[in-house]
Formats: sequence, C-alpha cells, structure tokens
Amino acid sequence: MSKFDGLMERSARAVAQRTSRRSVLAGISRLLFGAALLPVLPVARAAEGGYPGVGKQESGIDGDPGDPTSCDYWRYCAIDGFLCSCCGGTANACPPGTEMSPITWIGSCLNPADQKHYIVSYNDCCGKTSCGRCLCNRNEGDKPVYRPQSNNDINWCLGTESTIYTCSTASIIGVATD
Amino acid sequence: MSKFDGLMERSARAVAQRTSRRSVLAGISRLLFGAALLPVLPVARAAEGGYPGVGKQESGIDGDPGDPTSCDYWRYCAIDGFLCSCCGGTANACPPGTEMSPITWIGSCLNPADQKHYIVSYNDCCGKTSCGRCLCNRNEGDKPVYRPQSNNDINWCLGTESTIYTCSTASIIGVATD
Amino acid sequence: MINKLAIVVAGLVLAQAALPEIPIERIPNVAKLPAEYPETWLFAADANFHALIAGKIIIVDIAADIHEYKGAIGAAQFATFMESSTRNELYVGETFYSRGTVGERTDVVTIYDKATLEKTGEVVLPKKNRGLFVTNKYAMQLVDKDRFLLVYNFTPASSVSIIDIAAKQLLNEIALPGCSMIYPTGERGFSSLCGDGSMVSIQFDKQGRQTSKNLTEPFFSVDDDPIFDKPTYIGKTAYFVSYKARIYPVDLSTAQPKPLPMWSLVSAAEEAQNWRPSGWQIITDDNKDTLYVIMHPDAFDGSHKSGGEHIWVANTDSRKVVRRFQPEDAAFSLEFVSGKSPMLAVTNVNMWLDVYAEDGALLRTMSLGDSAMPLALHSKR
Amino acid sequence: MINKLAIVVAGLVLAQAALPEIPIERIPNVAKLPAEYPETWLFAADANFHALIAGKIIIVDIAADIHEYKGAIGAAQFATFMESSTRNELYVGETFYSRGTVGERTDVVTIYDKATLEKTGEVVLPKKNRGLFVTNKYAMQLVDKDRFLLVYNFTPASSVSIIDIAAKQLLNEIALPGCSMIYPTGERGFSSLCGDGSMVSIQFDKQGRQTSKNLTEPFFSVDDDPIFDKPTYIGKTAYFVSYKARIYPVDLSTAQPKPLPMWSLVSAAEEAQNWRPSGWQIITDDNKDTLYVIMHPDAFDGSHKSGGEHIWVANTDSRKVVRRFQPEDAAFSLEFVSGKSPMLAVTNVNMWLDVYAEDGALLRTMSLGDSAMPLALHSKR
Repeated sequence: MSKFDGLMERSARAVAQRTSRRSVLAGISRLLFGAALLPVLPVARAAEGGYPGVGKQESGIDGDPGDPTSCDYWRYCAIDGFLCSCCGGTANACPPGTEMSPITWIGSCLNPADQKHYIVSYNDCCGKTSCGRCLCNRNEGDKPVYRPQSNNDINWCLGTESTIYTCSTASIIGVATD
Repeated sequence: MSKFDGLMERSARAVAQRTSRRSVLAGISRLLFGAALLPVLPVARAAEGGYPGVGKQESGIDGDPGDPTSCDYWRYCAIDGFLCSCCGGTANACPPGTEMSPITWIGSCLNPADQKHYIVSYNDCCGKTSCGRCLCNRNEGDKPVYRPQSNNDINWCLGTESTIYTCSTASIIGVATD
Repeated sequence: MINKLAIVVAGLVLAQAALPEIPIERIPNVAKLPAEYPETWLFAADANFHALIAGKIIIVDIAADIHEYKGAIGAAQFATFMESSTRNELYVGETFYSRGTVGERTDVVTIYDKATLEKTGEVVLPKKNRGLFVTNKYAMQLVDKDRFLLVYNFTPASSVSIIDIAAKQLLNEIALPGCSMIYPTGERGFSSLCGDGSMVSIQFDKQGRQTSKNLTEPFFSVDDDPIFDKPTYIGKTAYFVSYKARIYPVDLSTAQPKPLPMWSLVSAAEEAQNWRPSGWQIITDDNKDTLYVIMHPDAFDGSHKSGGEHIWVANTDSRKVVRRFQPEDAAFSLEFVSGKSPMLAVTNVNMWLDVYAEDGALLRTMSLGDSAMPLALHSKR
Repeated sequence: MINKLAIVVAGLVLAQAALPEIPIERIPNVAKLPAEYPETWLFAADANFHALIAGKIIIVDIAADIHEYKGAIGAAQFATFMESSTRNELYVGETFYSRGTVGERTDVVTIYDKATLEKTGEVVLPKKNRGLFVTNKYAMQLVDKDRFLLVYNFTPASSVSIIDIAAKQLLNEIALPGCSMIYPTGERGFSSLCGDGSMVSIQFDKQGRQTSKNLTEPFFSVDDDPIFDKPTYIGKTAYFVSYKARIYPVDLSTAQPKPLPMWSLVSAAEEAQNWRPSGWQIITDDNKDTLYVIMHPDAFDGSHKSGGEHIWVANTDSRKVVRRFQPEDAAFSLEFVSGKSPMLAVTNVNMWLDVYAEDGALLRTMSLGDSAMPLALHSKR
C-alpha cells in the first residue's frame, strides 16, 4: 500500500497546488484542463480602439485619423474579417505572400476628419490560412448576397490563384459624390 | 451637413448602446470587434470535474468512478488531447466515422476505487479534424519522445488510413502487477 | 489513534477486495449512430473562421444532458450542408487544395452514411466554381423528394449545378445571371433572389434540363428595405424578413413564385424605436403557423448582423406578434426543433448553443468546441 | 447659444476645407519583407491544436511596438520549421491530404522566399513517413552550413531523410532503430537519443551516404531522471536538462558525441522542494555562457509540461544559478533573442507572447492570434 499512499499524497498535493497558484492555474486551465484559447477581450478596450496584444498604428496619411489595427477605424465601416493591418499588411496592403483579390465589395464610409464619404474597396487577401488576429465585423450599407457588390458574407477571394481567405483590406478608391 | 449629422448621431447612439447592453456587447466583442472565442473557463470548475457546456457522464462500469468527460477522470493520468467522450465517443470508443489507431502509448493509472494501478492504452481516433472539445493534458509517467511507447507528444494516428488527429481514448488493457 | 487508523485501513482493504477488477476493453472500438436520427438531433455548421479549411458539421442531441455531442464530419472552406430525408445520407459541399491553402483546387460534394459517419462517395464539381459564403443554408438545397441536390455557384458569375444525388451524378449547370441562392420551388425546381428585388424561378426535368423559367416583378426594395437572404419555410411558403422587420411571404408551391401580402412585425411605436431583426440565421418557424425572429431595439445602419437580445414570436394567420422573450444571452442564430416537446436551438453571440423550451425557459447550454462558430443550425428534415 | 454653435460649425467646416482629400490607393498592393531579417525577428510555430491542418509559422519582430506582426506561412499537420542562415529561404515540413483530412497523403518540405513569403519550391517525401509530433525543433534540422536539411521520420519505425536543400533534392534515408530526433553533430551529421539513455551519431557525405556511426554509453537514466528531448546549443555543445533539473551537456562538435560532466540547477534544499523544469521549450541560452530554464517548485509526476512561474538563469562556466526571476505570467516556452539589447521571448501558459529584457523586465505582450498556440519559438539563426 505504501506506493499507492505516496501517489495519493502527491496527487492531493498537486490538486492543492492547482488551486493555489494563479499562473500555473492558468497553465492548467489552458493546457492541462484545456480551457478556452484566450482570456475574453475587455470589450471596452476593443470598442475604444484596438485589440490587446496588437500594436497600434497610424496610416501616416494626412486627414486619415484613427488606428488601422482597431475595428472602429473609419475605413472599416463595412468590413468583415481579420484586419490585414494586424497580419503583416496595412489597411490597404496584403500581408507578404498573399494575393490581393481583384474583385470585391464596396462600402461608403464617413471620414471624421473631413466629414466626407469615401468609397472604400474591401479587397480580401488570399492564399494563406486565416490570419486569426483582429477579427472585425461591421456592416454599414451591407446588403444581402443578391446584391453581391454590397455584401461582405461572400468570400471575395475570387479571381485569385487560391480562394483561401487570409484577411481583409480597406482601400480608398474615391469620394462619394452624393 | 444634415445627412452627416444624422450619421454621426446614429453612430454616437450606437456606441452608447454598445457600452450599456451586456448581451449585445458580448456579440460585439465576439463578432463585431472579434474578441476571443470563449469566456475563460473557470478553472475550479474544470479541476472539480468537467468542462462547461459538456454533459457529465459515467462509464457505467463497476468500480470505475468519476466522469469520463472530465480531465481529472482517473484513466486520463497520461492523456494528451481532446477527450473522445466529449466528441461522440466514450472514454474507450472513438467517435463515429473516425478510425482508432492500432498503435499507441501506454500509461499506468491509479484507480481510486480499488487502489489498483491499471495499464491504460491511449489510442488516438483519426481521420476527422480536431474535435475541439475537452482539451486535456496530463502527463503521469510521460517520457520524452526517445521512449515513444511512454510519450504523448507523438501523433499516434499511425497505421491508420489518415494520420489526422481527432481525439484520444483511454482503454483498460490490464492491471499493473508491480 | 494508530489502532483506529489500522481499522480504517483494514476496512478499506476489505471494501476494495470486494470490487471486481475492471475487465480488459476491446481495441479498436468505434461508436456508431442510428441510421435514422431522432427528431431532437441538430446539425450545427461550424464555419471555423480561424481555420476555414477545417470547418465541420457537428451533430448534437439538443434534448440530451449526457452524450449530447454525437459526432462531426468535416466541412472545409465555406462549406454547405444538407441532410437527406429520404436516404440515410449527409451531404457536404466543400473545397480543397492539394497543398492545404494553395495548389490544385477540388470542389466536391462529399456523401456520408448517417450511421457510421463514414464517407461513402463524392461528386466532383469539375468547373470549380462552388460559391463560397459565410455559412448559408440556401447555397445548397435538396429538391424533388431529395433526389436532386442543387449547388449554388459564384465566381462572381452565378449558376446552379444540378446533381442527381441518388445516382451520384452531376447532370447540368443552369446560368443564373444577377440572381442568388437556391430556394426550393414547385415540383422540381428552385427560385433565386435577384439584385432588383425580383425573383427568378426555374423548373427542370429528371435529366436536369430546364423546363420553365418564371420571373416575378420586384416585390421589395433592395435599397430601402432589403429582405434577408435566409428565409424559413412553412410548407411551401418561404417567409422572408426584411431589415425593417417586415415579413414577405412567398408562395413557392408552383413553378411561378407568388409574393403574398407583406406584413410587419413592428408597430409604429416599435418602428420608431428601431426594433429590427439582427443576427445570422434570424428567422425560424414551428412548421405550422409560428415564426421566431431575433430582434433588437435601437437598430442602426450596420447593426443587422450583430445579434439581438430579444426573440419575437409571431403568428402567420393573425399576422401579429404573439409573444416576446429575452434569451439568457443575446441570440445570433436560431432554429426550431420539433418533437414531443418542441425546442428552440439558439447560437448565442458567444457561440455557445442554448436550448430553450417553447415557453422561453432555458433548458441547457452546450459548448460545441473551444473555437466552434456554429453559425448555421439545421434541424432534422 | 445658437450663435456659438454656428461659430463652432463654421470653424469645423473651415478646418475641413483645409484638408486635402485622401488620394486614391493602389490595388493590388502586397507588402514585402527584407530579404535578410533583423536579428530581433522571431519565428513562432503555431501548432493550432484546434485545427491541426491549419497550423502556421508566424514571423514577429519582438522589438517592435508597431507592425510587430510581419506575416505568416502555412505549416500543416504537426509541421516542422527551419530558417536558412545561408540562403534567403524558409523551410516547412508538412503533410497534406487530398481531401483535407482523408484521401491521398503528401509529405513535403515547402520552400519560401523570405522577402515575399511566396512558395518557391518543394521537395516531396515519397515514403510519406514524416514524423508527426507536437511542435519540436529537433524533428527537422539544417547541417553543413545549411546545405542539408534533415527530416526525422517516425511510423513508428524511425529514420532520417537527407535532403540537399540547395539542390531541392532528396538524397537518402538512414534508418535509426530505437533512436529519436536530430541533433546536429560534427561537420556533416547528426545525433539521436535512444531509448536506453545513449546517443547514436551519424556522419554522411555530400551524396547523403552514411560515412560513420558512433554510439555512446547510456549517460542518463530514462527511468529515473530522463532528459527533455529539446536541448539548447551553445556553439557545438548541446545542453540537455533533465526532469530533476540536472544539466547534461554533450559535446557534438565531432563525429563522436562526448557527454560532459553533469551538474545540477538545484541545491539539496531546492531538490527537496521539488524545484524542476516544466513547460515545452524549457531551455534556451545566450549563445555564450548563460542558460535560461523554466522552473517550478512542488513538482510532481506529470507536472513537467505544465509551465512554470519562474525562470532561472545559470552560468555554464561556474555551473551555478546566477539569477532567478518571475515572469508576469507563467512561462511555457522560451527563446533567447540576440541583438543590441538581448531579449527573452516567452510563450506564456495563456499562449500570449511576452518579451522580457535580460534583467527580467516585461517589455511587451503580443497576441499572435485568437487561437494561436505558439509552442515553439525560433530565433534568427
């Protein structure tokens, strides 16, 4: 019985440790006991601009305010997907090694700096697996799929070598005239 | 300006709504602002037996105590992966449509009911994508890869039609004699 | 003290001696399912945004507190799903690349046996033009007593592939310029919604050849109040709901779609408060006369896919909202599930599956996986 | 009041009028990387347990507070990774199935250009016997000034494939019964750890033919105190750490591995408190004389892969622990990164990437993705 007793004892101690140590607990929750993948995002932080663990950016363009790694960046008013600026690209550039889709959907977003509505082209970047950073879904002006040019539920990795979706960009292609 | 004013106003109201409504907030956190995938698991609950949103089970075998959907079930002392009992199988059966690996690693776990050490075979189930439920990693007696029969870092989907790992089982194959 | 301990230990040893050893267990051992599933089973389509090539269809029994997760089958890259009601088969429309995310593309409908969840066949779609959308039931449908499987293609040129799924044979592809999705219609056909707010309707013969084509006038305004592209069917009438909470029933029992009178879920006061539908699979029904719609107040441009804290219950005869309730967590997608005690399956905005009784009581909450995103829910057909 | 508002509005209008319109932006537009990466860049291998076929290698600049995420390349199904130090190339050992999770298997080493992250070639492994492990650096290694890429195979029969990666050509496969992993050794060769606690060492010629085979005596006890299979190299000496915190250096500079004297990280008192290493990539070094090891007290059988709340710093000359610090969150894997200001990259137990200065100060925390599991970290070679 002695061997078993020892094991029982160690096991009991292990449980005690688990319930008393914050950081190893976290490890246990994640890998030993298989918890969820990330702590829940403090929503306020996200809403106020940005994702935890993602460096804030600026576009560097005059009159283009806000943080391109934040879901509330003005250009993203109709975006749906991972923000390429968090994935090795920028607000209007695909990450290295992906291909920018030539066809896509179009939104119209209000630039708070000049109060103008700009036409924004939401080109998907394609050919590598989902980026997994900065998932953002906003739907201003989004229409159902029977109006495809205004729909963001479509995988717009079309006309590309691979239809695999990586992340989404938002490029200025004009100013709304209405 | 009136159109823009209206938009601004709606947008301001939207933000106010976001910060005042718990459940839509959650929606925004998840899909609009792309938060993490699941609330963090309360570790205590996991440690005390079971994963949230997973129905507790019993093996139905005499002298086999505990919950096979819980990481602390005694048979799982050296398991690494998703528990098949959470995936459409049981502690010793693969989910439908997967194939049980014929070769695997072996652990020795103490059954608290009879205080005997049982030899446990941790056969992986293979051929469908990761189950994604009840990730559990325990390592009693686990040795590095140069002792493969005692190692759980190896993908044991070997000798199967597909090496794709789905989940892990724990079958009794004997009683330890030492 | 030592004596006491000795007695306890002796007692334990005796108790243990009484227990039989656990017998050796059979290897290999793979679970099976019944060939016909109970009506409380549900198919949840996990789009898996974080790894789109590894989506899956998860089979759960929403009436079960134990062994509720029945199994899963793969559903890669914006997959579609249908359950046959006439054969013990499941169908997944999916897309693969020879090197995971690059290389040669293969579009295919994969066929599974319901009891074993083993792949029993596939139908390759050689034009590789399968439409890729965030999970939408109406991108693939079965018609004519489930003999024909229809796959919607989008490149962005749109068309519908007609598969004799009983014969596992691709028959034909019908072009559908400017129109979208597949709404089963008539004896052997389908309708699609077009960009001008009209509907086109096609019937075909057993060889997949088009036999009729009918159009409707535009019956809603795409610009002012578009209807969501995910209706719910009561019998052969499809109930579409619009962004502004109007119900547009369309009689699809014959080759010519018949838009029926529109009615509204909201009163003038509610409309002023911007009560509107919001979510993904936002409408379902009890197969009789009741609609369930996810609603939220204070809607704004772009809030139509956020999910809602309210579920409204409307009667299709009286055309009135008869009940409203607040689910525990905001709803994102919902599906009515028949049975002795009908239930409402709800994917909440945190991507957990909540199960409600008809009266709105929360029965149970299920996790379908740490990273599962069960956007579409399919009840037994 | 109205006047005041009018002035404010007029002011805004004036201010806005002064702003030039944002110019139209170029489409398509794809970012590029430098052909040679700065030394602060790190490769993080996301095994992606929740979708193993969609793992990836993530490239991050751990010195950056902005644009820290540089890009990613696919790494499917228990993939392996190596960066070339002599060519501007990255190598991924991976496995695909023609239908995602089933069908025909293809094992391959995929070659990427560092500047474009575009695939520039591949070497197919026709025997389809690539070893599949939770991410382990030593399942694939480069030797002989990175001309030869070695891939460890396991079926469970073990062998090593020798690829002339400059020529993109598979040369040979050397059987390795009972031994495991690839530890670069000598001029053109490797060693492997065997199940009895010994090491076998192979040298080969430029055609991949074995030229020598040397064995050591067992130099540690697999049963009593096994060494972790993930050492760290200082020059040509591999530092293995054991479950009980002993350091086993092995001189691998020649064809004959030379186990050097073992020493311990723990005092007798610490050993009594069960201070032991725990985590995944548990040991790293500064390329000079300093080892970093993830440690935890109160260890028990099975706690060696849980991660630890402590990082111990030891000197290889004095064979003493010179410093101990507690990271903000418990560490799971770590990697020393050289540069003007050397840093320690740490995957914490919540799977965030923490970056510490040499003095233990937390510099920044990075998310590598909502479901990323960056188990292995590779610094620039």
